[in-house]
Amino acid sequence: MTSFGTADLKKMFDAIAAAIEADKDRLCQLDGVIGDADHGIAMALGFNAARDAVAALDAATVEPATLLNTAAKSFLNAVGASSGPLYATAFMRGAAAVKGKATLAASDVIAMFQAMAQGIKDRGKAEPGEKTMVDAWQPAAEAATAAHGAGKDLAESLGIAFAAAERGAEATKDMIATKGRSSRLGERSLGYIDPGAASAVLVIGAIRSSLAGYHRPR
Amino acid sequence: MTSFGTADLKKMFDAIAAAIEADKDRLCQLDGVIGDADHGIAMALGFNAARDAVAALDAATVEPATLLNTAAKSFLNAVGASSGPLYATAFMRGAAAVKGKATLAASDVIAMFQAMAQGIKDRGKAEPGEKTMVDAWQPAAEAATAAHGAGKDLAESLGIAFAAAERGAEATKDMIATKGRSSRLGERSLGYIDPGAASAVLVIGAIRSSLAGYHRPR
Amino acid sequence: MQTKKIINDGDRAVDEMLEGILAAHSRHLWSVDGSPRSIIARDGPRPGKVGLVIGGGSGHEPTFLGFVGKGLADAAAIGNVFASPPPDPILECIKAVSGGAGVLLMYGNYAGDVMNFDMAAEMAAMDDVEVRTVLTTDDVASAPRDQRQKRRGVAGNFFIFKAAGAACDRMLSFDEVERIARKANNHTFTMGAALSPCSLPQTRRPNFEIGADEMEIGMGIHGEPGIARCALKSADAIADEMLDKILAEMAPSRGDKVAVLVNSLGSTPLMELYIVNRRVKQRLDDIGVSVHATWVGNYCTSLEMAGVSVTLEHLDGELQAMLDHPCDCAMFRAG
Amino acid sequence: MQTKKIINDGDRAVDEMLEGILAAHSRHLWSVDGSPRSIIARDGPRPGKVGLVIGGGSGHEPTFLGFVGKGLADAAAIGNVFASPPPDPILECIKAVSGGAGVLLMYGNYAGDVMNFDMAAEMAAMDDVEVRTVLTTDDVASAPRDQRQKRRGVAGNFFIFKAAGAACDRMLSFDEVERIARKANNHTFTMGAALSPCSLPQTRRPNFEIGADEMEIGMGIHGEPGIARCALKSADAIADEMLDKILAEMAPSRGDKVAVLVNSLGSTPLMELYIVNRRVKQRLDDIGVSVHATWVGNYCTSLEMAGVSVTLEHLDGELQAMLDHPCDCAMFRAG
Ligand SMILES: Nc1ncnc2c1ncn2[C@@H]1O[C@H](COP(=O)(O)OP(=O)(O)O)[C@@H](O)[C@H]1O
Ligand SMILES: Nc1ncnc2c1ncn2[C@@H]1O[C@H](COP(=O)(O)OP(=O)(O)O)[C@@H](O)[C@H]1O
Ligand SMILES: [Mg+2]
Ligand SMILES: [Mg+2]
Ligand SMILES: [Mg+2]
Ligand SMILES: [Mg+2]
Repeated sequence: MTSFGTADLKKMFDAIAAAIEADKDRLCQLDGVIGDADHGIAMALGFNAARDAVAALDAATVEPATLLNTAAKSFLNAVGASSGPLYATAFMRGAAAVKGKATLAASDVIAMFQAMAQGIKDRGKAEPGEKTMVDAWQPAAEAATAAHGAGKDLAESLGIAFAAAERGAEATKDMIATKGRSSRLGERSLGYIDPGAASAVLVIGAIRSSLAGYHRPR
Repeated sequence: MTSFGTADLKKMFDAIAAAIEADKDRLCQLDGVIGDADHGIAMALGFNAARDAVAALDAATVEPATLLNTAAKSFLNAVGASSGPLYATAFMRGAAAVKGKATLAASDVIAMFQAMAQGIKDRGKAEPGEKTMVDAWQPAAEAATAAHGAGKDLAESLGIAFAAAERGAEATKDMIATKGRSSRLGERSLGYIDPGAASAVLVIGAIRSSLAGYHRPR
Repeated sequence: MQTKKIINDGDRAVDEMLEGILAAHSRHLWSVDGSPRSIIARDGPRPGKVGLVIGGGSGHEPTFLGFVGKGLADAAAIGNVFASPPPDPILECIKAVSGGAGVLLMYGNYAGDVMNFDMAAEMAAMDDVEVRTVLTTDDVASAPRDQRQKRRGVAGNFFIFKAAGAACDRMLSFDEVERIARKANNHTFTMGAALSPCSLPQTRRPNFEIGADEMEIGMGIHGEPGIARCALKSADAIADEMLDKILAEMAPSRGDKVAVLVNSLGSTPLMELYIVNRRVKQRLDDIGVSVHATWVGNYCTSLEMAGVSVTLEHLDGELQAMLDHPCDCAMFRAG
Repeated sequence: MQTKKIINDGDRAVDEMLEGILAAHSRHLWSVDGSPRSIIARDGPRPGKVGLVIGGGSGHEPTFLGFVGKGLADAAAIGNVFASPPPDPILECIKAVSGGAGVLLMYGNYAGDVMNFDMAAEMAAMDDVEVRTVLTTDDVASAPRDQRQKRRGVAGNFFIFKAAGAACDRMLSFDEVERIARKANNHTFTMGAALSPCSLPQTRRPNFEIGADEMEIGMGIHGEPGIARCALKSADAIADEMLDKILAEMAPSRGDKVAVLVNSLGSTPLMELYIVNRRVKQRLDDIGVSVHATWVGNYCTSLEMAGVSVTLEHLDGELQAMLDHPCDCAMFRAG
């Protein structure tokens, strides 16, 4: 299939929520090391709320942009914290990028993906290298856009994006946090993966698996 | 030697304080099971204070009764709790029993010992069988008086008293507390030695060892 | 391994605490010269007023000395941790607050406290001060109903002292003060549950053993064993168990009023206490009993013990008036 | 093994706590219809008065909602445990307290709170409510002196909110309220030390690891790592370490006045806090700084975390007047 509708995006949120729920404890533990140990809770709360909210929408009449805005609002109100505004902004920007479209072509998905990453960056005012989820989202978005521009199909492009996200998250180990709760740790934040970057990998992986039909080998 | 002066009683308080200090933790643990875990602290505080107070007295001019009253007051003010009034009353009664005497004959020591046990009983209004220190003190005092009345010397008499105290303390295991902090336990106090009875054995053992020259084999 | 405490020397902890308290609350409290364990209210004691002296062991802060002040207790005699004060500091308190109208001694019903306070009362009588005693016995878990006089005094002290202090502050006669104090005690019911032990500053050892998934119902505020061990229950189940026992004894009628105290035994945080209070209110609403006032927090603690107690005071017009009577203490204000 | 908590359901803990709080404090507090996490003062908000909205994550009780009431904050927006509230409940608070003279948002300086409160402020601006923000940054351990704006807001909130609330209650202009709020923040310095972790109701797992004989200096009130691990020190040594850092920044002169807050991070009992206060007072006496007022107890907690924080507010005439200004909140009264 080459185009995606509201029903597909519902599946996407199912996939993200399932992926986060599965690694909830690991995310809390990562956050426990350099933060306040609740990232897994926040992400699970947020994506469960988003999944339930979009599940309640009528796929026949509701268009993708509306679904994404619904996801944004429900995620935000369930969570607050840092992840709330960051992911809510991501989905609102994603919505703006596909406004008015009844179904999304591959290029729309790439545009949505790019807009989400930009939204996170704008909301958090973080640059790459500050040890945040931006270090996973930005390289992933850039890689997806470049690959697709170079003629790769959506599956390949999202696969490349996912690999870039994994590398970016891994790289946060060697960064000193300068944004977010960990930013007061200075040197002491070295050597640990940023929990938000780790969860971004899960989110991006779930987007890929649901939209590009790729399923990670267990 | 057959008579005891103020200097000997100072040694007696040294011996008691040392014996309690050595078993302080065990007494706290016993009290932890059926009380509030502080009996060793209270007894150590009290007898250290008594030892220091009597040590400061001039053995040449101060008579035994004054020494015992000094011990009573210092023990009481250092401790409070249950042990405070009980042992303070014991020593005040002991003082009354030897009032006016410059030195104590064996019979005076027995009388003092008897008066101490009676003082504890009067202050606490406890009868034997209520799982308190009375269950060690009363049989010990009765045994000492009987033995001495039957012509045994002080060493023998206090040896018999000590054995009676040990049996009495051991017997508290099978008693249900009806006085003191443990009295609300009912059945649940069964099977445990009463801490006050256990410390009474130490006190009586130290009195014996210091006045009757008996030293418990280590 | 010793438990962690922010102290200097276990044997000095009580005296250093008192220094810190007087440093913080010199506007409310002073201590008798040469008797630092006798803490007196700056405002409160006065000629013609019945004096109220409370006291007991340390480790229950803000009980006792937090409740010393205008409209509540005139003085508190402070003992070592979990140990009654000796007679001398109690006697000093009695002398300091005596206004010629008599002095009422109020404290929890424990063998050690009874012996020491009674000795102090005898000494005071020799100085011609009329002294009477009202023991608090609010802990329903500590003895059967027909042996109320054997029960321990625990967090309900708060309501009982408050009633007596208000009666004193209103310059009522000694007989009236005593009557109201006894009535408040008879109208106050507490039950507690402990989750984890505390440790004495001197031993730094947990004062009882409890399983990682166990709780103890009816645990005393000195860690004395309670009435039953069981698996840790939900907040609602714990509240229900306490209320079932309390309400069975209090037997309120529809339309009756109560005051509520949800108390932390030390380390249990406000979040958990308020979750318990939520259930307490539900239960009282269900039987048509209205809550006149509620206090939630650390009122009668056992150092860092984890757990909660629930106290209900069954109000009538008189007890409600005493409860609403203003007081201004170092650690507590009302009205 | 899960940590012990008196709760029903970890995911419902915050909402059940709020129910219990409203049940206990309905005379002081109400919550916005359809927005139960927006807690408003019954008395306080009024036409012509600058509105004061505070807020942040749960788990710090009595911060934040305990400080909502006449003379202090008009409303508090409550988030999940250790998580900023989302914009909606914040916006509801702003609307509920807006008296036409502007609304001041005050909260601790955390990335999550900043993002959510800023979004709420943008929304309020669209409704033509003038909103300004003053972040609290009193935690001296959380960033170097030259980066004060990066520091966390911790227990010093108490003094900073108090000053702003008093300024609002005196009907001062928005500019004046903002100036006083910023001044109070700049005059307030806090440092904390943690001995043992807390655990979130949802995970029931200790939120950090610490040795049985270790403490952590500068630990954040969400269990964020601090500046150093070390062996547990004596109360005096801990107090000295905090005061050395605080006084070096505050640089008071002989004769200056300060207000003191010795705060429990949750499970540390009053006995230990007062032992710390004893040392604080000694140190201030030594340098001729006088203590205008002292508060000791649970003011800004991290659930059941063990530890203490010391806060000093460097007073001038204006800040002292704001501190002495009466307030009547659900969990705190002064003046
Ligand atoms: N300013 C920011 N920009 C981008 N990401 C951020 C920013 N601040 C925090 N984050 C991300 O948020 C994550 C923490 O999220 P979470 O634990 O849910 O919130 P909180 O820190 O409020 O507990 C961090 O690991 C980081 O990746
Ligand atoms: N009424 C009493 N008569 C005699 N002995 C008593 C009485 N009450 C308590 N005791 C003794 O006191 C002991 C406890 O002493 P201690 O722990 O020092 O005091 P507290 O119970 O106040 O903590 C008990 O083990 C018991 O032997
Ligand atoms: Mg976090
Ligand atoms: Mg004891
Ligand atoms: Mg005791
Ligand atoms: Mg958080």
